[in-house]
Amino acid sequence: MSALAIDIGTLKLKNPILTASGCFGYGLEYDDFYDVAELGGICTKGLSLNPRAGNPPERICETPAGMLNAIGLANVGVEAFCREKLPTLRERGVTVVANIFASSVADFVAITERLNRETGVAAIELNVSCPNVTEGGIEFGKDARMCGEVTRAVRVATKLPVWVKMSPEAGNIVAVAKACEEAGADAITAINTIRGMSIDIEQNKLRLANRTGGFSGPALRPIALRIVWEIAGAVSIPVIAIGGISTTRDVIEFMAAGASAVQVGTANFVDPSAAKRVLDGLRAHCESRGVDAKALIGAARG
Amino acid sequence: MSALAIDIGTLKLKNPILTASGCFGYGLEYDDFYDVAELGGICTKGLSLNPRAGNPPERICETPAGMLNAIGLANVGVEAFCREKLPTLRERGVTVVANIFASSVADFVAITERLNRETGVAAIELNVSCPNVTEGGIEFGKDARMCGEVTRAVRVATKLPVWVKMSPEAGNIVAVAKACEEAGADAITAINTIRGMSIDIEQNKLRLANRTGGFSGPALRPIALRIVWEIAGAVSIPVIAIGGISTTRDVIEFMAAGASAVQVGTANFVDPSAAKRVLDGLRAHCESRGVDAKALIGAARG
Amino acid sequence: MSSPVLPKRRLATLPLLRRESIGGLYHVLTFDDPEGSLALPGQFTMVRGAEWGDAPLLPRPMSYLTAGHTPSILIKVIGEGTLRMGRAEPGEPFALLGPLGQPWRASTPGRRAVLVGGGVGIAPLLFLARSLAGGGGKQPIAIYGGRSAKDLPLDDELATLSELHITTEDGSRGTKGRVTDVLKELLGPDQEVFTCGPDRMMAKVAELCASRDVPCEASLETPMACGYGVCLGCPVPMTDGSYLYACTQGPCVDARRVDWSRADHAPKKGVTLLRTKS
Amino acid sequence: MSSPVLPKRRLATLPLLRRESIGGLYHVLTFDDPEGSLALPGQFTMVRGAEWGDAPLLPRPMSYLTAGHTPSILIKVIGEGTLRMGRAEPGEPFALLGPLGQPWRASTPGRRAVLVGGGVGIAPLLFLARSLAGGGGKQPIAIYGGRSAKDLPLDDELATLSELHITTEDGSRGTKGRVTDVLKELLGPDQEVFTCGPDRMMAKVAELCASRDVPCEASLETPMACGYGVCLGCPVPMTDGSYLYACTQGPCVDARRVDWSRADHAPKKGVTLLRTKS
Ligand SMILES: Cc1cc2nc3c(=O)[nH]c(=O)nc-3n(C[C@H](O)[C@H](O)[C@H](O)COP(=O)(O)OP(=O)(O)OC[C@H]3O[C@@H](n4cnc5c(N)ncnc54)[C@H](O)[C@@H]3O)c2cc1C
Ligand SMILES: Cc1cc2nc3c(=O)[nH]c(=O)nc-3n(C[C@H](O)[C@H](O)[C@H](O)COP(=O)(O)OP(=O)(O)OC[C@H]3O[C@@H](n4cnc5c(N)ncnc54)[C@H](O)[C@@H]3O)c2cc1C
Ligand SMILES: Cc1cc2nc3c(=O)[nH]c(=O)nc-3n(C[C@H](O)[C@H](O)[C@H](O)COP(=O)(O)O)c2cc1C
Ligand SMILES: Cc1cc2nc3c(=O)[nH]c(=O)nc-3n(C[C@H](O)[C@H](O)[C@H](O)COP(=O)(O)O)c2cc1C
Ligand code: FES
Ligand code: FES
Repeated sequence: MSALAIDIGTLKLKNPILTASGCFGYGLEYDDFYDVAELGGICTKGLSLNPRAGNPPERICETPAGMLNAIGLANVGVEAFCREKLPTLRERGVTVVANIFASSVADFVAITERLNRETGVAAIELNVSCPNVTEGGIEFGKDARMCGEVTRAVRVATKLPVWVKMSPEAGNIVAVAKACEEAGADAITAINTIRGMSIDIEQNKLRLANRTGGFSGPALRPIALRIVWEIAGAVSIPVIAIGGISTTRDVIEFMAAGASAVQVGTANFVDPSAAKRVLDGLRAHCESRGVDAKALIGAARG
Repeated sequence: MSALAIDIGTLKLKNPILTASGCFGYGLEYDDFYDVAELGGICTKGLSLNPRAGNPPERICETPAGMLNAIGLANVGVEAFCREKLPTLRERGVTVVANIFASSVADFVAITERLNRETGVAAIELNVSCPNVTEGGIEFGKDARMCGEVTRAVRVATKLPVWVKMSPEAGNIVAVAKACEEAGADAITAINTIRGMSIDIEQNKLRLANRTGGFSGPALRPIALRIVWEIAGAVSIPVIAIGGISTTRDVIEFMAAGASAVQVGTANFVDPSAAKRVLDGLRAHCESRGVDAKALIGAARG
Repeated sequence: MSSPVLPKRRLATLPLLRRESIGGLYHVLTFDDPEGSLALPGQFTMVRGAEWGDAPLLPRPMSYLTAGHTPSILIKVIGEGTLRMGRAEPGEPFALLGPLGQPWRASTPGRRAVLVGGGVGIAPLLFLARSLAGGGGKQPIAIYGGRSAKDLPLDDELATLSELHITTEDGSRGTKGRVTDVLKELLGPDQEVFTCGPDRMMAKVAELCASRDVPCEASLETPMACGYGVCLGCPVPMTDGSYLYACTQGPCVDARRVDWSRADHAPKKGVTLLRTKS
Repeated sequence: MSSPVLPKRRLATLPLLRRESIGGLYHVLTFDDPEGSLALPGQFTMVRGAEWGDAPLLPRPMSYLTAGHTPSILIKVIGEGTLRMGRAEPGEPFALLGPLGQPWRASTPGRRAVLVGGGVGIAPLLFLARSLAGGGGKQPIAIYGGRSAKDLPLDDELATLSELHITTEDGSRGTKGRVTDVLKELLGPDQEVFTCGPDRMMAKVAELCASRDVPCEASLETPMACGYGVCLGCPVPMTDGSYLYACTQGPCVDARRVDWSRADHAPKKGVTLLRTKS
């Protein structure tokens, strides 16, 4: 009977399988499929200070082994989340990571302070890397100094663990990750999407109303793996991997590269039980090898 | 009868279909398949001042809808190219774009001067964005100042058109492209590969001896299209698109985004006649719409 | 979001029982579902070949044509995914996620149902017609339109279930013109309309119904990634300025709520290279 | 690179004529090629399902088992591509690029051929054995090894074409042990060896032949992207420090030229999750 528990700093996760922000709603849409409390955790849709309607359609389109999205961070806002979603999640014993987004340091802090008033939030994930909003988002994520600043401000504003989510579009991602570590981040999550585009040649128009959209899915995996490898070699805090993870093999691959845990994103669209499926697969793998999940971390780093 | 000819600055191409460097050898491996002189042009494997053996195996591996390569710029060197490959290409009337690589400005110039002594070179493409070599390569490509410097040095060293090939890993690609334009580049080619990684979980080892490899193929297309769109909107010199192009639809899509021509890369591995196939498809498309190829450029930019 | 009365959703891997090629680009795919699907008319399923691998990646939303132990869908081949479906052989496993979304609302006693459809939009309307026939109420009127005679899949079955009026733009069958030309004549105050088809068609139908104050329910079509409410990729603008998420709050909605202006920039299906390798 | 005498290469889309499942993970795929393949023993083809779409992307290198109007390959299912091949039904179109690479060099008059193979490495050796039989020379010796009795695909046909010696590591058939244990005993000065199989096996065979000064030809296996010499993805280190490109300068090479040290870090095939979705 292998142990699957993983420590992310002071936070103990049941297992290394989480779901990625924006790919799992608020974790309340899965009653017909499985009990999400079984997962290591879920990351909420990105929460902003005020509700956001999001971008006009089309918001998504498919690409080879991947997809583009420009949701524009449509969300109910942190207040409604705390009132309407969190209580149920808390009851059910779901490990909730609040993914938050703002276009100013002050707003990042304001959202954090609202979350401080609640129990049942296990960690805060800073989305400083959303490619689909004009201000804030990716611009923060590309700049080590700004990322450090946001991280530090949130760090001092809360006792909760703070995770910072990296943008793959930063010219020097390792520098950004290190700046966040120095600023007190408890973990680095990588990666967010890379901006892509698609054109409908029948109509000679861009497929997405937002023009560009974030590229995700299996196609993104080799890039994400390289970045996770680079960051895990450069920081001493845990790295949580995201990017095209859809099978048990992928989980093992990212952990071998140095990830302490993973997040399942786009794969949830293909199979609502994707995270549960890879969790079961990981358990079976660990049992068959007679190892604990911890032992998989960095296995390929030699 | 639609006209397919395209002007890249002073250079007139038969048509907008070229083949990408490193994905077409030296253009002499296709006798069994078709006459490469039909193409708008071919870009040679990256040429260095001296021959290079390249990286040890494994050099390649497959990823979802794409692949990774770490060839390490194995090539015969500019001297052998001019002696053994170029004469045949010249005879056959092939439009040859010499893709060159060096780790110093001086060497870029030295290769250029060697090429100046030959006839039958239509243009020089500067690979300042190879992800698979330790010095030079991608570091040049990420830095606008260095790219401008290399471009200017080669620009003054030759009468041949100079194309500069962009790295998608630059934090600010548009700035790099503009710097190259200011430095006298005749065209921008985009994009080169993005570094990726893959791990063999049975053996817990990296699949590529070079650890990382350049990510290419259809999976890369949406990222390449976004970058081509951004660059085409920012510079006034022609942009030549590369990235996952494997069907006629893809050619039309990149041209609609603002590309004046395209290069077919990884698709050649799946079908040696890929470039000829999309050329025939493009011709048929233009005829059926009764338009010249030129008319497709920027069609989606409104 | 989805009201509690709706049947439980599940992802089932089901073998293809048969594929009937019914002319042109149309096929009916029937699956073998021992457990049985409880889908209601107007609901849809996200369909994906279990052996497709990494591409095409996303499942394709398809309205149920029938439910039960042999659930079926009507497909039109327009791209990579439907091409594979239109090529599938019996025994090939498919993953079906469903039933999804809001079904057609119950018909109002005393009102005669008028089904207005175009192309594959006929699938959810046929399902509805069958259940209305079961209900024993007055036989519905159906107005079914296409560009030409070969764009009217399953018209024969529809004829057995309704008072069927056919329109074609080229006049190769039925009335020359559009469904709305016929609807204009037939539409009465004691009726209610259910429509599914191209946006432009539904927009005109909705407008006509609104002008005559006749209830109209429309089934929306928009790209979807997840189909069950988590990606937020399927918003449809409403007249009140809000977005309705077609997969969970739709696809069937009161047509009066929909901001049909979006129909203006809907795909003008014209000369198209099939969205696949060439 | 590839010498002028080699047959013209072509990319042909050929329907699968039949797939014979021959036990375990092994299948023989036979294609219908009206034009006919002129492949020589030891040459290979890059094989890809014409309907695979964007993934898996690259064609898979496979040795010809037979050529002519019904070219065939022997496959072992190990990942996504071979899984699809092992599942293909007659009629499914495949793109075959070939014939590619350097064939086995002609056998030397006066020397008896010894074919040493393991697993699917038997395919090019069977093709060779058949052509030797046609040549009318002395019947070749064949030493064929596998982990167990079920790892010896097509041993029956090989038996009809050679003096066959079988070895299995678990002793479930033939001599318990490795092919080299038998080769040690049989290898004589007037022989020449042709070998294809796991790197570690070929390395030992090459070493033994070198020590007895017997000519040895090996067929190399390495990942390939293009298969025809343009990607430079298939280098194999030579003893002189250079790289040999397996697709055009190989796969068949003089074993003495190969730096077999690479065999040490060759995949130890052990407990494996099949390289596909799970
Ligand atoms: C609720 C609902 C019910 C539907 N019912 C049917 C039906 O019964 N029969 C039928 O033939 N079609 C139906 N459609 C449309 C069907 O989903 C598309 O035709 C199909 O997804 C096209 O896939 P493709 O791979 O062939 O095309 P591609 O163009 O290759 O698909 C690329 C991407 O765009 C999406 N897409 C392309 N066209 C459409 C479209 N018109 N609507 C939604 N997504 C699209 C695909 O799902 C995929 O994600 C329905 C759509 C919705 C939203
Ligand atoms: C010259 C030559 C001849 C061959 N002849 C045969 C044969 O007759 N029968 C047979 O069953 N196999 C043969 N192989 C091996 C065969 O090419 C691989 O087993 C096959 O490519 C695996 O593909 P996959 O998608 O199932 O595995 P995956 O692991 O999913 O493939 C992923 C990628 O790795 C490559 N790859 C994986 N394993 C190998 C390997 N062992 N060798 C080369 N590339 C690999 C694939 O081509 C693909 O690009 C030959 C290889 C070479 C180089
Ligand atoms: C539809 C969609 C919505 C997303 N929304 C968010 C978000 O609100 N906040 C965030 O940090 N990341 C968001 N992401 C990014 C994912 O969390 C993840 O980083 C990315 O998709 C890569 O992982 P994947 O390939 O497994 O999907 C979103 C991704 C998708 C596809
Ligand atoms: C095997 C391989 C070798 C390559 N070698 C070179 C090279 O020598 N010089 C260069 O500028 N680009 C090189 N490239 C990059 C391609 O020219 C092209 O920019 C990239 O592959 C993206 O296009 P694609 O997706 O169509 O392959 C190479 C790509 C591959 C796959
Ligand atoms: S399709 Fe994902 S929310 Fe509607
Ligand atoms: S496989 Fe491309 S050069 Fe050998």
